[in-house]
Amino acid sequence: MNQTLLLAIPMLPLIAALIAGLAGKAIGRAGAAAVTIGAVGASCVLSCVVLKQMLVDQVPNYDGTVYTWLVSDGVRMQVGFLTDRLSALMMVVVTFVSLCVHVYTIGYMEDDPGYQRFFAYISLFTFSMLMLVMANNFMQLFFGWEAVGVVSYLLIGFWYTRPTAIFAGLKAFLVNRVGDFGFVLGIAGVLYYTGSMDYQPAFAAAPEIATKSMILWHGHAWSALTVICICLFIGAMGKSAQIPLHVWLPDSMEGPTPISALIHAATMVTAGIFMVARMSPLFEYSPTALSFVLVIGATTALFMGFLGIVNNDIKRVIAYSTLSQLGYMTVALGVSGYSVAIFHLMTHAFFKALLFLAAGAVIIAMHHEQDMRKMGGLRHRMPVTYWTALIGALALIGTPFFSGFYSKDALIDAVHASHRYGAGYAYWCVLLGVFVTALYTFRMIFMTFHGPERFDHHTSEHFHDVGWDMKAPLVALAIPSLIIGYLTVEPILFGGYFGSAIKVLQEHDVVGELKAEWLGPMAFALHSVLSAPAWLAALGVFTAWWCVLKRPQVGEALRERFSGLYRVLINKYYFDWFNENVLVPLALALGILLWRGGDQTLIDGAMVNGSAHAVDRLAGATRLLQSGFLYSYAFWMIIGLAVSLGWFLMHI
Amino acid sequence: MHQIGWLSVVIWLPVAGGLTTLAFGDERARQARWAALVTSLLALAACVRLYAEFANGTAQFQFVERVSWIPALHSQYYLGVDGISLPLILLTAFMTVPVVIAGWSVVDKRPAQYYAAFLIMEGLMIGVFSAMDSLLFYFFWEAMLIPMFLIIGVWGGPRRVYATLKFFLYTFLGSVLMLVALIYLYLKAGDYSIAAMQQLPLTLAQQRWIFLAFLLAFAVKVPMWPVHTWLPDAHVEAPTGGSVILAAIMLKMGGYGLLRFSLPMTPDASHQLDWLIVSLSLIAIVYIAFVALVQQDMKKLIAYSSIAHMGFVTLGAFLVFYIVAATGSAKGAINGLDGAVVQMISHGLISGALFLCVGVMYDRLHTRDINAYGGVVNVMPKFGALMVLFALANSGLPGTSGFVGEFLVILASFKASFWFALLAASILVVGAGYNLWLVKRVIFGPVANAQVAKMQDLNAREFLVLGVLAAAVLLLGVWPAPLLNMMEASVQHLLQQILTSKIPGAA
Amino acid sequence: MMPGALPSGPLALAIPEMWLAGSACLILLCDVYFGSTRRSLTATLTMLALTIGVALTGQYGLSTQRFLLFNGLYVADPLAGFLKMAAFVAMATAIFYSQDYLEQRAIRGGEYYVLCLTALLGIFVLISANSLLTVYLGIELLSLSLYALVAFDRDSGIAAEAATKYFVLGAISSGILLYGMSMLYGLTGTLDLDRLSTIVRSGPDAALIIGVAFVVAAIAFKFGAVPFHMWVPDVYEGAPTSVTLFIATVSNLGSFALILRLLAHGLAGTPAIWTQMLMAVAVLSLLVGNLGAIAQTNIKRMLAYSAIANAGFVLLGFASGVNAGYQAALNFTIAYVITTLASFGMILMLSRSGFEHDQIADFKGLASRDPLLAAMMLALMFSTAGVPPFIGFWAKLWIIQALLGSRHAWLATFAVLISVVGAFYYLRVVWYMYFEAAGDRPVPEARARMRFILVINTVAVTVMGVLPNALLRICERVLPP
Amino acid sequence: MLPLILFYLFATVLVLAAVAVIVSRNPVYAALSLVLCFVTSAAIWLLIEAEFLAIVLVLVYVGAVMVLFLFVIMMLDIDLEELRAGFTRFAWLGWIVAGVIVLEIAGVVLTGKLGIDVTRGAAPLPANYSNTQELGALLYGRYAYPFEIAAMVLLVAIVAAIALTLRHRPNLKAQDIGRQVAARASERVRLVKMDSEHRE
Amino acid sequence: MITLAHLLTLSAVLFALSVAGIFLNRKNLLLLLMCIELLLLAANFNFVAFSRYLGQLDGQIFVFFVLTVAAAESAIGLAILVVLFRERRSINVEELDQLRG
Repeated sequence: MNQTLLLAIPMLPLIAALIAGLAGKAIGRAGAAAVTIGAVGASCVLSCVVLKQMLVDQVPNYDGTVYTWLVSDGVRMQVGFLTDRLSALMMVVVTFVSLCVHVYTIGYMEDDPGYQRFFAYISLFTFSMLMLVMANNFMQLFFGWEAVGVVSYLLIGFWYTRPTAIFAGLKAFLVNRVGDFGFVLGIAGVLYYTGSMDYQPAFAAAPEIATKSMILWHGHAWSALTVICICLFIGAMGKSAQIPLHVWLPDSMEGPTPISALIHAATMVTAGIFMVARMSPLFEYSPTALSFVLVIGATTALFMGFLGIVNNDIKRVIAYSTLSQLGYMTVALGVSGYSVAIFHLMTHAFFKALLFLAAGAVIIAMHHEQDMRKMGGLRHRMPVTYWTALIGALALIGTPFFSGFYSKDALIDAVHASHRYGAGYAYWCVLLGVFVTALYTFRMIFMTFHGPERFDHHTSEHFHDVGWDMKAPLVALAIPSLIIGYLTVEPILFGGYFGSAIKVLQEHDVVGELKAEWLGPMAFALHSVLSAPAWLAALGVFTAWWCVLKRPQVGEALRERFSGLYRVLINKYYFDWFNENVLVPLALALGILLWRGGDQTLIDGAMVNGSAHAVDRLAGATRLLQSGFLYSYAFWMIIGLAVSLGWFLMHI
Repeated sequence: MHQIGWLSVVIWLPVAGGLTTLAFGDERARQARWAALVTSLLALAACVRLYAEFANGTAQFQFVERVSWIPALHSQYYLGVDGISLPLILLTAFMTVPVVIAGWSVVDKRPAQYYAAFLIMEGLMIGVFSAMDSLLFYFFWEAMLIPMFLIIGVWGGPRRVYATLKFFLYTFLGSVLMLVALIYLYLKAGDYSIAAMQQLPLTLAQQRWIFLAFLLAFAVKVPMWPVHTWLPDAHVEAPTGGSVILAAIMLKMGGYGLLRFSLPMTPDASHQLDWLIVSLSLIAIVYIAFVALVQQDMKKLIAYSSIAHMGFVTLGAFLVFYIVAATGSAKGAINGLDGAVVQMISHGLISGALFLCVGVMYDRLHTRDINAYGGVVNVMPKFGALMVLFALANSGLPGTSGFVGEFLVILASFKASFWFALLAASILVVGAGYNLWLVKRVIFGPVANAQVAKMQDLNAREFLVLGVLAAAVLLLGVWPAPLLNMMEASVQHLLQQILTSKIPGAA
Repeated sequence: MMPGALPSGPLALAIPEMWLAGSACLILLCDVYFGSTRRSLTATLTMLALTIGVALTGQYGLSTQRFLLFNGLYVADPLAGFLKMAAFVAMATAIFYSQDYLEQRAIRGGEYYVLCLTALLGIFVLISANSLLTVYLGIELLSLSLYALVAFDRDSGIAAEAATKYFVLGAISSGILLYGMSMLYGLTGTLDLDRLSTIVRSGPDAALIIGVAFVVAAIAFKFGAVPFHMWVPDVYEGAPTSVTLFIATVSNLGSFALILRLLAHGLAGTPAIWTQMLMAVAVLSLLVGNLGAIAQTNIKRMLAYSAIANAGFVLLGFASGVNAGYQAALNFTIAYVITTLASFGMILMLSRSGFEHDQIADFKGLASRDPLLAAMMLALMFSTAGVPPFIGFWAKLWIIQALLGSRHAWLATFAVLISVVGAFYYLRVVWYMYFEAAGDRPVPEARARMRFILVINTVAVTVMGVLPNALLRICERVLPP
Repeated sequence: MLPLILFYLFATVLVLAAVAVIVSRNPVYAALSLVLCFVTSAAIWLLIEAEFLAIVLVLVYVGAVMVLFLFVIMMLDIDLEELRAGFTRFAWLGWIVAGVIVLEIAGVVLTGKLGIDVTRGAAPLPANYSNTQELGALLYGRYAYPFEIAAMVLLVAIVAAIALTLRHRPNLKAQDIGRQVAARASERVRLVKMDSEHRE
Repeated sequence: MITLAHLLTLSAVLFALSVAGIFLNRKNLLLLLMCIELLLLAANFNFVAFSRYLGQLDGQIFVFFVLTVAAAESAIGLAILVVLFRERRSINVEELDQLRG
């Protein structure tokens, strides 16, 4: 494969970002948009070319170095690309969603003074994400990993005069850093046990590492690989917002909506999923780590879904949905269903981006109103948005034939098939999750687009549907949301699409078990009528309809009936409360203690200034000795003489 | 052999330039400024020439100059650089230029003396890094205190006298014991050359004492916990240029000393006492990071962050024995050593840049209190962007130089112990915490008050200075290989020295 | 004067003393006849005499071998030649610095210069002493001249007080010295230092211990070492600054000669006793000197305590009991003399009639009033503190090296640590000059000639700090092992 | 035996006189006690046949130094009452230290640890021995150099004493030798031209 | 027979008395000077005694010079005393405390 071609894919957005960022004023608003969209578009096309080469031309995987970053102690750290089917798929998804978001941004950010800056950021993000996806080594992976984190930080705090936005940005970065903290330890472990930072040697050494153990505490030996994998997964927990590191994602909705679509739904948050899939050769040898992944994922999937039910902010509902769906993907990873996870990742990227963009369109149309209680009946005013959003919603809840259906049902089946420790718990979680997903999704759809218009007169007067620059991406995303599952489920899951990119041990191969029963996408969809998830989803939609449209007072009644539960949910299980009222104050108190107590009082006060004061006091005493009186002077002389004389005479 | 002693040129050219500047006098400040700028640029050019002619891949000292100096003490004017010292020399010459430019229109109190102090200090600092005779090293090492003492004391803030006295006495206390150790070594070796001292066999007890004497000197300079309290005070009171030089270069001398003196001269004692260094380093990283978190004074915050980051230097340098103990081979130790050196360079650039940023704000608002700021980016977008970049670099963001050293050290520390790596990596979280919280409070948010609203964005001079530093930070972050290549052979050699016992009869 | 007219052979080695004694008498006579109107001529004559003295010493006084003159009472060796040369130069510089000061205070008596010359003669006698008797007479000649000089400003109450204290304590110390000498004499039956050094061997003899202890006490007094230091601060402060300058500098060369002749040479056979005593005294001196100086506000007094601390360093060199230590002590003494000459020269330079400029606070803002003088004072202070690139650094370095070489690591460590404490008060002067505002303190007077000499003096401090080899070599050469 | 008795006698007087010197509150009494000290010392020196020094002691000390002391005492018109207050509060310490020194020195002398044979008597001197002559020969021969220095010491004493005590009072009429020597003939007589008086 | 021990003891007693006198006396400066004379006398006693008992005259020569110097010393000491008295109108040791610390 042509290295220049590969190099061009991430470099084009980077160059565009630099142009838009540094020369934004010179090229103007339109210029910035044109440059970045052109670059990302080109990237997207090139990515498709790469994918085509892999699929059609059967070009072998590319694993090459662009340049050597550094060599230390024989460890060669380099920047290079690994292009296999996994990364090619991710590249297409990333660039495609990014392109849509770019186009959408033209309209969405129309009035914003930071227009060029925004384009620069999202192009930079595309570059970072591509670097992450295309990496062939851990160092570069970490680079991309952190880079997307930074751009996300910058974008969440894009409206830097809003205190909530910059707070959310800071929070996102810090929580991600907690994940990175684990991630970097994992990387260090990989280097320690494999002696290389590159994927291939590291993966090749996995079976060997699995036999090693490390002692973390006296007498407690751990499998080295488990430690490494858990560390790496902590990184994924940060990026992919798994409990308890999920707290940043809902807050990140403070950023502009295109960001929510691009970063916090479609791409960056799935980096963790991608990473674990990429590391499948490692994780496969550590069932313990996978169980950990599974339990974390399942918990996230179900419990984050609950939060979506009680929220009224349209973007936050989608954000919780994203959390929940990320949990699904993680569950898939946990049962070694990496391909399912990636498949769901892909479908989710499309429909979730779609939902976000639709929500964004609604928000713009409503003049930056995000509260669903003040919406309603918009389906008439914004038909395109409504229909595309509906497609997205249906895809999300797993309606047969929609893309989400294939990925989610395959996922649930895979969990069902798994015998991994924790799989039972996970199965119930994901199953119940289907109902919850349908419930909050359609609650949102109904509250926004159906029912009476609840917004005030002023909004109504000035209401205006969004332009085609924003609608086009909706449509562009709606199409894959609708059909991509149907088209790709077979090759991706059962056609050996990933080939060597993903490694699954024979005994863990749940997808392989599903394959035995696989009859084709049509049959799969038709069979689903007999399965629990479809019914649960239908029940969810029905419940939503009942509570929102049919009997709006039911919601109120339930809220009062289960007020305790409601309070827990509305407070997001008190995670934020804990962080803000316990963790942060604790850290600050510790800082104050160490500063005032340790540095200022003990070290400076007692030791440094203390010794200075002691010297000072001694100096004063010396002055007193010099009394000015002759007889005392003589006295000291004689005493000195007598003492020294006595001393020596005693020693003869 | 070179016809011209280029090392002498880079040492004495700034000194001579400093004296020239001094001769211009404060009345002719304009000429003095230009003289200073030209001198610093010439020195930088000379250093670049050194870099261009430096041959990678050998641990031999290069550009060696060896002239009789004090035959009575068997001490020579003996200069040379290897892959460890050359980067530091480059850093010194590089950082002096922004310092000179940064003071251009800001320093109006005795400007000629100001520039003279910095130029003379530049020469002396380069002297420290290029001396191969330990007496010459000490000569430069101590002489440098004088200009720094004046810089903080004359051009500093309200508590400058306290700060500069504390700085001087603290560092003086540390270094006199080093002198005792050096003389002791000389009496054993019969020669003050560093190479002779490195080859000198010593018993463990002797090494231990020497190590401790060295340690105090270098620990104070680095500074390591708990002898660090002079640094925040000195930084807070020093003028911007002083802070920059202090953070960017003077602290590095401690790290350099550990690599050049402690480890190769007393390897067995280093082995025996590495627990001490490693624990102090880890304490510095964790403890100081938390302290930095609660600072209200921007300079103090950056000063504390410097201490925490320098903890990586000492940690990286002393991991080797733990690695050998844990894995049975020294494989990976070089990561730590490399990381230590890279961290020194990178911290020099980043902390220097951050202090310049604080200086830029201070010049406008005359306060360093975080609470007095807010929403600076609204009125100073260029500045805000650069400041955010440096803050991110300071929190070790990949792609910036701040990442490289920390990453290498963390990699190495994992080999030594999982817990070391865990504690070291905690800087990722806490470091990001204090850096970005600072950014949040100062740069972002709505315009906090009327004074902030009146702030002017960077002028061309300031932009140039910060821009060049930003470029350096990014360049080193994106492509550190040249630096590592330069160091490679020397670090290998250093590792050999560290691993060779000097106890007579033990080897 | 034709060289041929002078006595050749070994007796010519004593020409410096002869010239000095003769010129002292001559100047005394001239002064009487000049009358009060042309008294300043006396100063010029004195300078001339000293300059000729330098030349004569260079011509005749230097020898590469050791010669005994005057029936063995007088020794002429390389050290003697060097010290005399140094003493001449130091004396000339000191008088040069003092001229204006004396002029302004109307201390015009020619006797002042005569007493300076006789004191110098006393130092010379000490330098060339080879008998207990000549040592004693040298000390007395020096001391008596100094007592008078200290009291010379008859209108100053504190000068009289200082002189009284100096006199009484000095007399006690010479009584102690005599008592000790009598014991040594009684034990050995000789006054000759050469013979003493061959007879005296360490033994359990109480006479030896008493003798050595008393002699060391008297030497310590001369050095101003603790606990025999009490006179130092009071005399430094009370005496006219020009006299303080003399005591602090030239007189130190005499002290060095004293300890070298008496202990290092005469009692070389029994070092165990006096090195231990010197150690104790030196440690105490370092402690008290450095601590005492911190609390001072008067710079003369501060420098007095600094002198005590520096005496501790010199005594440490001797306490090492090895030749390298003596060399280091010589080097230290010379370095100290050069630096201190300029320090006091600076005080003299800055003082005006009616204004002593002896408070440390008087230095406030000097850097803005007169950058050159401030820069020089800075160099001097850092030199005394022992910071490179100044001469004081090498002085301390060599002492420490000698201590380590004689296995006194703890002493060396103590010495360097206490000098950190000491650095504080030198820094305080710099701090006042550079960090404090000048207030309404005036710009110093121009005084081009004095300024010129001060610059040369300070440049010497710096150049010898950057290139210290020459002085070190000289010290090695004049004190061969 | 007789010399020993005399020695004890003189020694007792000497010590008592010395005590009197330090305890007496009147300086005149102290000075006279000191004279007594010197005289008894001279007597003891005579006993051990050091007659020249004995005589010099009396001549120089009693004759010159002590007279000088008394002269100064008289001249200074000291308020004796003021000086009479007595010893310090730490007198006991002074006595203890004095006692310690005596013990230290006399102790080792008497216990024979001095390193010198202290129990023997002096060797008898030949009949024609002249202490003065022998000393003279030494003084002007072997010790000529110290003798010269001693001369300088005395010169210093003269110069210093004069320089310190001689006061030029403003209205004092005295010779100025310098001016006298420097005067020229032309300056000796000043012709003053006066206008004649005009009578009214 | 008068032995050396007699003389040395006597000199030691004299020495101690003079020392005691020096720092017991906190009033009269003149008395201090006298005590110093006593101190010199003690040393002279030693010299004379040793000289006699060693049978050689160097010690006595020394004493001769000491006497000379002591005379000169007294002259200067008293001159200083006179100067002091003129300035302070007092020779009280206790009032000599302007220089201290």
